[in-house]
Amino acid sequence: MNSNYAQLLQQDVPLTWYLLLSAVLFCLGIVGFLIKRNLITVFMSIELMLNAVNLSFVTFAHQWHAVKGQIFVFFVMMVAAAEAAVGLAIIIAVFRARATLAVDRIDLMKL
Amino acid sequence: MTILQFFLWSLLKVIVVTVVMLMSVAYTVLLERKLVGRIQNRWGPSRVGPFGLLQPLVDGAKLFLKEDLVPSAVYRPLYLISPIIALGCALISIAVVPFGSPDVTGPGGFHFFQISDINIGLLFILGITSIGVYGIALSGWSSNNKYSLFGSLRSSAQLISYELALGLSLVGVVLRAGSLNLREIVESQGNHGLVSWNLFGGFQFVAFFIYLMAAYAETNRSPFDLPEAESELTAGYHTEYSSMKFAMFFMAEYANMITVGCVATLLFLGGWTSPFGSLIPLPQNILVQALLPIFWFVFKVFTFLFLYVWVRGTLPRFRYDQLMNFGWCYLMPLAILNIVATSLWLAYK
Amino acid sequence: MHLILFIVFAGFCLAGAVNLLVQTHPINSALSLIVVMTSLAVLYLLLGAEFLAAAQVIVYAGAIMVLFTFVVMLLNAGREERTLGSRAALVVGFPAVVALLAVAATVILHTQGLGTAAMRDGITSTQELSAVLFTKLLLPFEVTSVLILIAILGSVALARSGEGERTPGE
Amino acid sequence: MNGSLHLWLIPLLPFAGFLLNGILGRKLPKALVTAIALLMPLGSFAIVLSASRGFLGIGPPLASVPHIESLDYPWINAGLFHVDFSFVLDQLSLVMLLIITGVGLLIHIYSVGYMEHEDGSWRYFAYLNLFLFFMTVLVLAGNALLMFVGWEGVGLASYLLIGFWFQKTSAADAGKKAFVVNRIGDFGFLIGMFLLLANFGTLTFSDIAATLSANPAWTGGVLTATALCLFVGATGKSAQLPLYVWLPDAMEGPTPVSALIHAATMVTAGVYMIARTHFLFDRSPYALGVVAIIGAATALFAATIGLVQTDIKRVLAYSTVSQLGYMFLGCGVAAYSAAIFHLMTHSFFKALLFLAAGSVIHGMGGEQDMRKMGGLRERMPVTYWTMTAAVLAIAGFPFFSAFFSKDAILYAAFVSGGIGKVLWFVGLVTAALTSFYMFRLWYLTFWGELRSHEAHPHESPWSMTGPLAILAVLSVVGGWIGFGGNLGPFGRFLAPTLGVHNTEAGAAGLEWGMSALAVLAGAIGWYVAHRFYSQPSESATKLATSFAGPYNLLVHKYYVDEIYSFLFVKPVLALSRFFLEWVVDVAILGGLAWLLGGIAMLCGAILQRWQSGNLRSYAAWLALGAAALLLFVLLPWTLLLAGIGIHVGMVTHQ
Repeated sequence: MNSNYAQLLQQDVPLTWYLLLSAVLFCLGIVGFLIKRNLITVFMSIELMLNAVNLSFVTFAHQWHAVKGQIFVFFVMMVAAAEAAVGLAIIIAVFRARATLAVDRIDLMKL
Repeated sequence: MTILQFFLWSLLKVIVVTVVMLMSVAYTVLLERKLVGRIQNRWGPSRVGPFGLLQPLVDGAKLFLKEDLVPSAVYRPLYLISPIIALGCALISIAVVPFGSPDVTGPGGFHFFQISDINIGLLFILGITSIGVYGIALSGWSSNNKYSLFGSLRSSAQLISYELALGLSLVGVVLRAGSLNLREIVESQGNHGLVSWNLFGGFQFVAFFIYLMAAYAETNRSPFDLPEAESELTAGYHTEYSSMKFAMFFMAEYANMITVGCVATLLFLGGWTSPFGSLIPLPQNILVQALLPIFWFVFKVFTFLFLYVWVRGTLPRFRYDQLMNFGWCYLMPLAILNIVATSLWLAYK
Repeated sequence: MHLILFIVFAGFCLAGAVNLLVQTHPINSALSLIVVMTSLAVLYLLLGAEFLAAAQVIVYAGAIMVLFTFVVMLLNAGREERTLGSRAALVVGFPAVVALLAVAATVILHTQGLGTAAMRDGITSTQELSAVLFTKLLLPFEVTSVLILIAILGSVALARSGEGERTPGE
Repeated sequence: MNGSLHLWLIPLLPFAGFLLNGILGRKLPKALVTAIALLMPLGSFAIVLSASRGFLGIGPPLASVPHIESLDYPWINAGLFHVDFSFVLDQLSLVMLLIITGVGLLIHIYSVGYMEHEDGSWRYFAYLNLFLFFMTVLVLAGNALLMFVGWEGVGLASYLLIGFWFQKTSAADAGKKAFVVNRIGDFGFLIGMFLLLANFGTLTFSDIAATLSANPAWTGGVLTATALCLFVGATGKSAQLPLYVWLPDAMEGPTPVSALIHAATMVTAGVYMIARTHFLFDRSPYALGVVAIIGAATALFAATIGLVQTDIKRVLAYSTVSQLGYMFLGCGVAAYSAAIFHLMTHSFFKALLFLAAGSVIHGMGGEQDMRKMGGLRERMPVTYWTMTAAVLAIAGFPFFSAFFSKDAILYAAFVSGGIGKVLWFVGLVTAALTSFYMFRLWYLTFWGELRSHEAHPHESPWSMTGPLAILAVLSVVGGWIGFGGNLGPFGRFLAPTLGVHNTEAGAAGLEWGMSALAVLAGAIGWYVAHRFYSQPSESATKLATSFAGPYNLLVHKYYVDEIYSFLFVKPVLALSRFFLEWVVDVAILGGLAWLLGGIAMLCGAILQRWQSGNLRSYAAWLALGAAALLLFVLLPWTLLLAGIGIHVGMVTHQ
């Protein structure tokens, strides 16, 4: 028992699993975008997608031993921060104008 | 050593450190009460035990035994989870702090006096602190009470604002050390004692000042203790909490103070190294070699805490706009200037 | 060891993501998203990207999500109401998602030559990262700073405009 | 001097003035505007003078004559066709440049006084500088295309200046008329250029000349056609029959403009062009004949109209047309030097006449009708004396400038064979008529009593009288440089460029006889004018009533404008109106609008169902698109992988 326990501890993880994980997370993000009814939550699912992509970036960086991939993630984070700031400001503005956050109610194409 | 041994050792270290941490939290409370008492020309707790030394235990017992009531209108899951977040984050960050000399190692280069020695210790602490915000924010929001909400909003805004200044003030030190690893940062301050500390030798006193201010704000201590400004918000974000949950917030606050003190010690005050450096050579006795650094470390941390209490006893509270103004308009630009100056100096060197 | 950690935190990731979907209260969704992000940070650590792990925690969990929770609190967003929604989302969207997942999974599974990740793998130190970032990619880095500045100004302007609308006096 | 004369500065200085005044003029103070406008022509005049030293033997001699300066990179370089910015300075262009910049400078100075009461004088000066720029380019051009640029440019400048008082409908119309009529001529010029290009493969004058001299047997045919096309252009620009009609109307512009553009410089561009391309005309006697006949006919025709005009400026305009006719007559009999000589003297005295007339108009407060003038000689002495000099000069009074130039042309016409005698006689009659209407103008303006009661004539400021004086001196003595056989020094100077014509090397006695006859003709004209107009008398009107038919014909300028409007203008107008209304408006625009509108509405009807504004449906379509894209990129690989489990390209490249 002890031996295969130790062997379990030594076990490595194929990067395929990481990629699959990121793919699944990404699709979950899309699903969230599709089914969530609250503007903020929709925005959150976008962030989820971004994170999924970041994971795949890091995975490939590990695969090729390249720093570039991680730098990509770094930039994605920066952009995501900026995007979140602006997006949330927009959400606040929309809420002030419409007094609702329901995506389906915000369907006139103006503020 | 096998993974199993590693686990066991780490577990041991964690337990010891946590216990010590909690005890020191308790006794920091006592320290504060007595000091403030002295400052206000009264005795402070002196009944329980000699000089009231048992006071913390009694307080703890009281808080445990109190009835734990949950208001009916709160949003329960978050109401329950937020104190855990707060205390958890406060305690976790101690895990990367080296509080003793790394030269004394166990089998396989195993550090006794640091739970885990990771390359990005400083960033780890910052990250954990930033997570700690949730505890406060959620507690205020979930306990469905306007005072709590105000308190939590205030405090989280305050935390976010001052985290910037805090992080920026540390960059100078990181630049000098060329590493984010706390142990290396300490070692980068040389072994000449006082003169080679970042505070003095490294010309980081501006950074230290900024760090001090930011740290007080980070830990919601006076003069920045607006989240729990009794006069306006009763008790701020933990108004609705009682007994053990309240104690958790309470401990979290003091644990944060200690962590901040540790960071200050490590980054500016030369960590565990003795202020006299190699003037006083260490005796060959292994026990002394192990314990003396710990003594210095604890000494420095408690000096820092003493400063905390002193300030609290002395200074009045800021107004909220003053607080924000100070943080954004003075501390942060100053920190950036410090970074620029330091990097120029290093480039020149 | 690596395997165990991966399984645990990948599980956290998926659980958080699913929870994000099923929860109806935005604050719960936000918290579950935080869970996803922090466990992703751990996965980054497993892949040897320690700086990114820290950055993930500080930037995403520590800053962006705090912003989200703030907005939720500010707008006091309650449970989302059951609007009928759009048929297109269901009729078109879900097949699309399934197709997407299927294609991606097929490609990933049939891709040869992907290595493995283990505990003993080297760690990309912050020095290497910054060396590349501040020499080769200095310009993009600076441009990002400008972008962030613009974002700050933009969000402030948006919030201001909202104020102005509400009280035309000022 | 290391070869370079900085020719490029000559056009560029006025252009700089144009830019400065045209862009900033509205803001700048008036004094500064004037300073800029005056300094630029002064600068280019100075450069021309310094350049001329080399030609006149004083100063360092030139490396080569003609002196060519060209930009080092080509302008157009299409296959065999090659054009570059090359400026050529030889004797001919030097003479022209001296006239243009010198007279132009004088007229600029004059304009300062004349336009000081106008607002928007910055516009005026900007246009004037622009004109100088284009005119110098035209003269300096080393190839036909660059010349054409200047050619069009002066047309533009003249259009702008004629319409300077654009708030006056007549002025605006006159500008348009000038522009349109010039288009016809320019069309001819273009065709001529195409023919040149087709036959010589180049537009550079020197190359064409070289080619022609290389094969002397080449005459007639295509050359005639080319020459005639170019001549059409010349008639357009220099107001010859049948395209002269725009010049009299151009008098709507400010008088200095009429002096500079429509008397001294621009209208002589045609003459210059023919002289520049004379090697072509030499090769086709037929074309030369046409030029000569047109010239003579125009001279007589315009002179007869000039007899009865009452507007002082119109009289001068028709006289300009007829003098230009003289020049073309000269070109037509291959006496190019004589033509250029007359061009020079004419630019002196005609500019003087216009400026003097302008000063009269200025003094009369804008009155242009001679019948309302009279008795101005005490009130405006300087104008009177200068005008007198000019009148004597144009009338061919002995040893005044036109005496030499006009006689040179007449003589050349006489001695040239064929119809030369006829042309000479026509010229003689024209000379008589010329002196008649000039003296008529002179008498009506300056003698007798002032016939208008609201006008209070006064002498003009020195800035106007100064140029008058200078020009008067020039037009009195200017002819002497052409005195002697073969036009004396002037002819010798131009000989390298235009060649000596054996006809001009004739017997001196015959030449003196000619001069005597010309003087006699002028005297007759003066006598008749004296009889009619020296003191108020009914004789002129009696004559008019007795010959009512011819008189009306003349008064109405032979009804040429009416005929043109009936033959060309009205049909063109009607056609274009029809085209605009039915073809363009209804068919094209209407149909197009209908078509596009229909398409747009159709697409909208289809697409609007998509644009529901619902975020989630958008997301759905987005996801679908992404999936499709991914499939499109990866499908072949996935199929292969499904079939045979081989490596995926993108990852196994290592």
